Amino acid sequence: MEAPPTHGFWNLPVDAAAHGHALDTHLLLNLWIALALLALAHLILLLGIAIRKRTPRPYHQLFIEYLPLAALTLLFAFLALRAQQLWAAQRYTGADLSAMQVEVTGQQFVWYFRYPGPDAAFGRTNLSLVAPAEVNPLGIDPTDTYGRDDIVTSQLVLPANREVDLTLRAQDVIHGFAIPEMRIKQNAIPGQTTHIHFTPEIPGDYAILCTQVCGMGHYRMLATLRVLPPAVFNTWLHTQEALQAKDKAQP
Amino acid sequence: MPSTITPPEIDRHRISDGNNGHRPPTDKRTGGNGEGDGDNWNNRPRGHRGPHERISQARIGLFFALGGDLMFFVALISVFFVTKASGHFDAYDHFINSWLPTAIPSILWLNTIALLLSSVTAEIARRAMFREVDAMDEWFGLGRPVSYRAAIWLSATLALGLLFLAGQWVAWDQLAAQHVFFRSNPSSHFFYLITITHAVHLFLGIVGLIVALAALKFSRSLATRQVWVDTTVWYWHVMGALWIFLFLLLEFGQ
Amino acid sequence: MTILQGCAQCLDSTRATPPTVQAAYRHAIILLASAGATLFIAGTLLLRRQR
Amino acid sequence: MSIPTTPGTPPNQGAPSSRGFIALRWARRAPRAIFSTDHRIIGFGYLVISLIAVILGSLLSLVMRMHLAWPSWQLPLHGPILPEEYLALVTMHGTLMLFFVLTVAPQSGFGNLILPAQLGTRHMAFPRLNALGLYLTALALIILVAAFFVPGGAPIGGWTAYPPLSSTPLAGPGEGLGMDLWLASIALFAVATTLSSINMLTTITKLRCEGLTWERLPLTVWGWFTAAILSIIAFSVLLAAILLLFCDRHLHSGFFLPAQDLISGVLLQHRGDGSPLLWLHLFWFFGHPEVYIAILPGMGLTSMVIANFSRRRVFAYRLMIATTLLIGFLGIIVWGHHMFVAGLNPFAGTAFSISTIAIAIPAAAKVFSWLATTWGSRPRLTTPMLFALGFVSLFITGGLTGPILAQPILDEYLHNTFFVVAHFHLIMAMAGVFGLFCATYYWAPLLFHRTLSEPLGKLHFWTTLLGAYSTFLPMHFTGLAAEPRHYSQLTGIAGPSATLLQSTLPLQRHITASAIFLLCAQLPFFLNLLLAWRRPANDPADANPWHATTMEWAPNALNPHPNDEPSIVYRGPSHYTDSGKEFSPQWSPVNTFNTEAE
Repeated sequence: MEAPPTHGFWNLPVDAAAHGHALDTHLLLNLWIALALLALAHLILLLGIAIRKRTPRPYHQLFIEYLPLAALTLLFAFLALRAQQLWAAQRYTGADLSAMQVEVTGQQFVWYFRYPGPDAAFGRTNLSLVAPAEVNPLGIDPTDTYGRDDIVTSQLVLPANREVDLTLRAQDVIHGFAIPEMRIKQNAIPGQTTHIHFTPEIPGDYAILCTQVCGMGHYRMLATLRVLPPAVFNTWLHTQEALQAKDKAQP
Repeated sequence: MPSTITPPEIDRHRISDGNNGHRPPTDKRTGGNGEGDGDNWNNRPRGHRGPHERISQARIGLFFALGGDLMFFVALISVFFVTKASGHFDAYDHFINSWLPTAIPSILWLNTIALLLSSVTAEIARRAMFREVDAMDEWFGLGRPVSYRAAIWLSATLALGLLFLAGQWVAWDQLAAQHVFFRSNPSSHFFYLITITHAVHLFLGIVGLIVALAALKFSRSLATRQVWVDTTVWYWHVMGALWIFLFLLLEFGQ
Repeated sequence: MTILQGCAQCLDSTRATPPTVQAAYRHAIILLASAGATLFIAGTLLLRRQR
Repeated sequence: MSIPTTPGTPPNQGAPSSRGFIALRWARRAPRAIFSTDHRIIGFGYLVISLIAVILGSLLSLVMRMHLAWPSWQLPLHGPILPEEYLALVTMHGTLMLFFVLTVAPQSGFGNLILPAQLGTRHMAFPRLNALGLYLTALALIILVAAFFVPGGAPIGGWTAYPPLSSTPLAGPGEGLGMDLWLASIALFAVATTLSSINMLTTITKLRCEGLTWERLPLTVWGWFTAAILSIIAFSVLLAAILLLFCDRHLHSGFFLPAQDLISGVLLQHRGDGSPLLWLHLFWFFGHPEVYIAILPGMGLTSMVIANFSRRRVFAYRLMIATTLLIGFLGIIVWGHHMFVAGLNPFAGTAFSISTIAIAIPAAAKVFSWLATTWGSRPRLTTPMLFALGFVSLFITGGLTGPILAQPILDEYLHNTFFVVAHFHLIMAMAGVFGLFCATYYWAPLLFHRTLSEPLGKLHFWTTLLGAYSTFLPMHFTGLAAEPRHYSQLTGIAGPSATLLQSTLPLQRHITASAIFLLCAQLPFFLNLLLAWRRPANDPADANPWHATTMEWAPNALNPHPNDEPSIVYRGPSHYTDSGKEFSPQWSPVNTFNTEAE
């Protein structure tokens, strides 16, 4: 039985990443505060229209303008500060050195995922060598020995509870790489690499979306993230490596 | 307010005479008059409040227009700096920056001098518009010394401006002879982009000069002539200053 | 073994944006923002000054 | 020849008001009206342009909504909506609404109609420049709409036109000639708006009448002034960006393109290493102030209308001036919050986040002022007042999600989802449109010399408010469920992605139904205008039916006679006695007018 894709009053998808819990807490805090302020402001607006003050009194600008303003400033400062802490934890530093490396390449309208293989290094790529018909959609340079064992897949498979460092690239136009259940999103920009790192926690299949309009097929630039228990992942990876070795052995 | 001639009462209250030579233009700034009590708005003619208001209005419009222009060039210059620094890593992890500075043709120095000189002549023309003695002469019916004097200097400005544009053309020609085109290099993109957009602006200035000269010849209202000459010359000055900045950027900023 | 992937990111970080380019972006952002802000303030002061 | 006519009178004389005559009279008058430099006629011209654009833009959005909720639905006379057509609809809807409705109508349209009268002047500073702006805007609209009819259709990259998608025809249909037309249209529009803003700024700076000091200016004027300064700053940068993109498209430069780019199997090579991020910076440097250009005049009008019908002074008037300017100022330095996940340096993300959240403070101050002004005043709930209150409500609802999106870590989840769509439609589109409706109902006696029907106006207000909330509130929830923007279909390839996307479909259908309701709710408005058209003109004695205090309501302020005395302003706007029964208009040397005596 598949769980419903979203849950709760706010309709959020399940959170399956290590940093997702803190993010969700902060997001929900923000949403409830916004809802409360919304209700309060509308209450004041409607009450203010409905009631009739008997004797007009002079304005107390301090109490009805500056004090609430100061309170709001403090509230927003607090929220901003917490958000910056979470942001800094995720973005100010790169992934741990032991993090798993996967390269993500967006092109109209597919995602490709590349694992470095047993040598732990990605081979050079060259856009002029891109040949999807010859099973080289990323243009891996055949003269580079690092590239021989690189594994290219169309499904992102990751082990649970291990940090992963994604290198994002785009071949043609800007794409948006997003995994809602992992609470990550980052654009892939042609001509430059960007990094994003996270730790998947709960095994399962998750949606990968393109979130930056990239052409007519934008809506079907979807992929799947499969998070596996570590042991199962290792088996999968070994199978892929063996397949890759067999492919390269054949001339 | 110091006014050398106090106009008769009837002139002061005449409704909207358009300043077509009815009243003596004595205000040193613009030739306005009839506002001894400058703060009493009721004494100002209806519709427009005297020539000084008109010229200040034109100047403020010009200020905002040039503000927009400034942002246009600031955007270009921001991109200039980023593009200059940008590069990529090649297959061997060397950082490759493909920016090759474009050799600036030395004729640009001459052009710059021509433009500087044109600003001087333009300023002389602008000041000539506000010579009180000439304005009075015209009012007395002794010809049009204001227009005469300013037209000479404005024509000199026009000639120097055309010289500058011709010089720019020569510079583009020289670069083309060295096979440096717009598409050659990021730096040449910017050289052409900056010089051409500036030339377009200067061309607008030349149109302004021609209109101002036409106004000097045909307009009966001194205020109208003053507005055209004053605004065009201020525009010309700013384009000159902008050119100095852009030229220094191209010469030393690459 | 697949647990240790080595320092692929070390190699990769040199591919990322060099500090000079970062600085160029920073300067461009500051230039644009300050030019815009200056013009905004100048326009407002102009209104203030006229009467 | 059986019609009996008395000799000496030519035939046809008996029917002087026949339609043929009216058409003839219009045909004779039209050229003079079209080529007029009169700011009122220019203002009406701008309103006509934005009326055309808003009808077109709304119909486009309706087609989008229908397709999204029922993907197999066929557009009559056209057939099914293809994915690229859907994206073309998105692009054109955004462009029409943002540029030709929300920039043109409040700023150039009502600005031209009302601003000179509020300043107590009879003309704009540069009438011919003003007219030129109108012609260029009209030309820009024609060129934009033409993009639908060229091979490949309209561009598909959204109104933000991110390169490399927008820099080569290879990237998709509509990115060829369609994109060129889009660029030409927006470049013209940028020039037109700059000209119009120069005119407006100079008018406000120089042509205020006697006594109209800095603090006596109505808040509408402050809104127009700030929006005009922002226009000058923002549109110039947009023009530069468009020039650079044009070079990239046609002159083989690579300002916004990497050295190598592989699009549709074709390897494009350029000298140099440009970056699409540069376009994002330049575009959003324009794009964010643009949002304030759209909304600031509405904020000013809301303040004035609420004060007018509450019979109160605007609460904290000086602070409202300061916040208007502050919102404009901060608007210049926050553009990076559109780029948190676009490859911006994370430290820059923090800086932009802080400056963005700072805008919440002046915006909240405005809300407090509106709430405090109405509090306990028992305002007259006329249609313009209702629309002003609706503006406040939508501004609060849409505004509260602003600080959420300004936090980069939350934006990481919400970026480019329908949450963002909900946010900007509530605060900019709906609040902006409510500002426009408020302006139309409030100033109708001046513009048409007729009041609009109150019952129809109230029907229009309540249905529109209901439709707006019913359409855009649920979008928050589809956005929180991670539904991305710009998806032409939510059903597709099986897998977890399809499951996630399909989960929002029931809500989508509700949103589409609400959108249809929202559009139908506009019928009373057009009916109202039509009825007013046929009604006889007001009695001139009724020239100030709302008992307003600002200068445009002074006798004949909009149609001054050349021999009128120049206007003089004696006090700030919205002066009412505590009982609310007496008021002191800005133009009156006498202190009080009794509302009942009027």
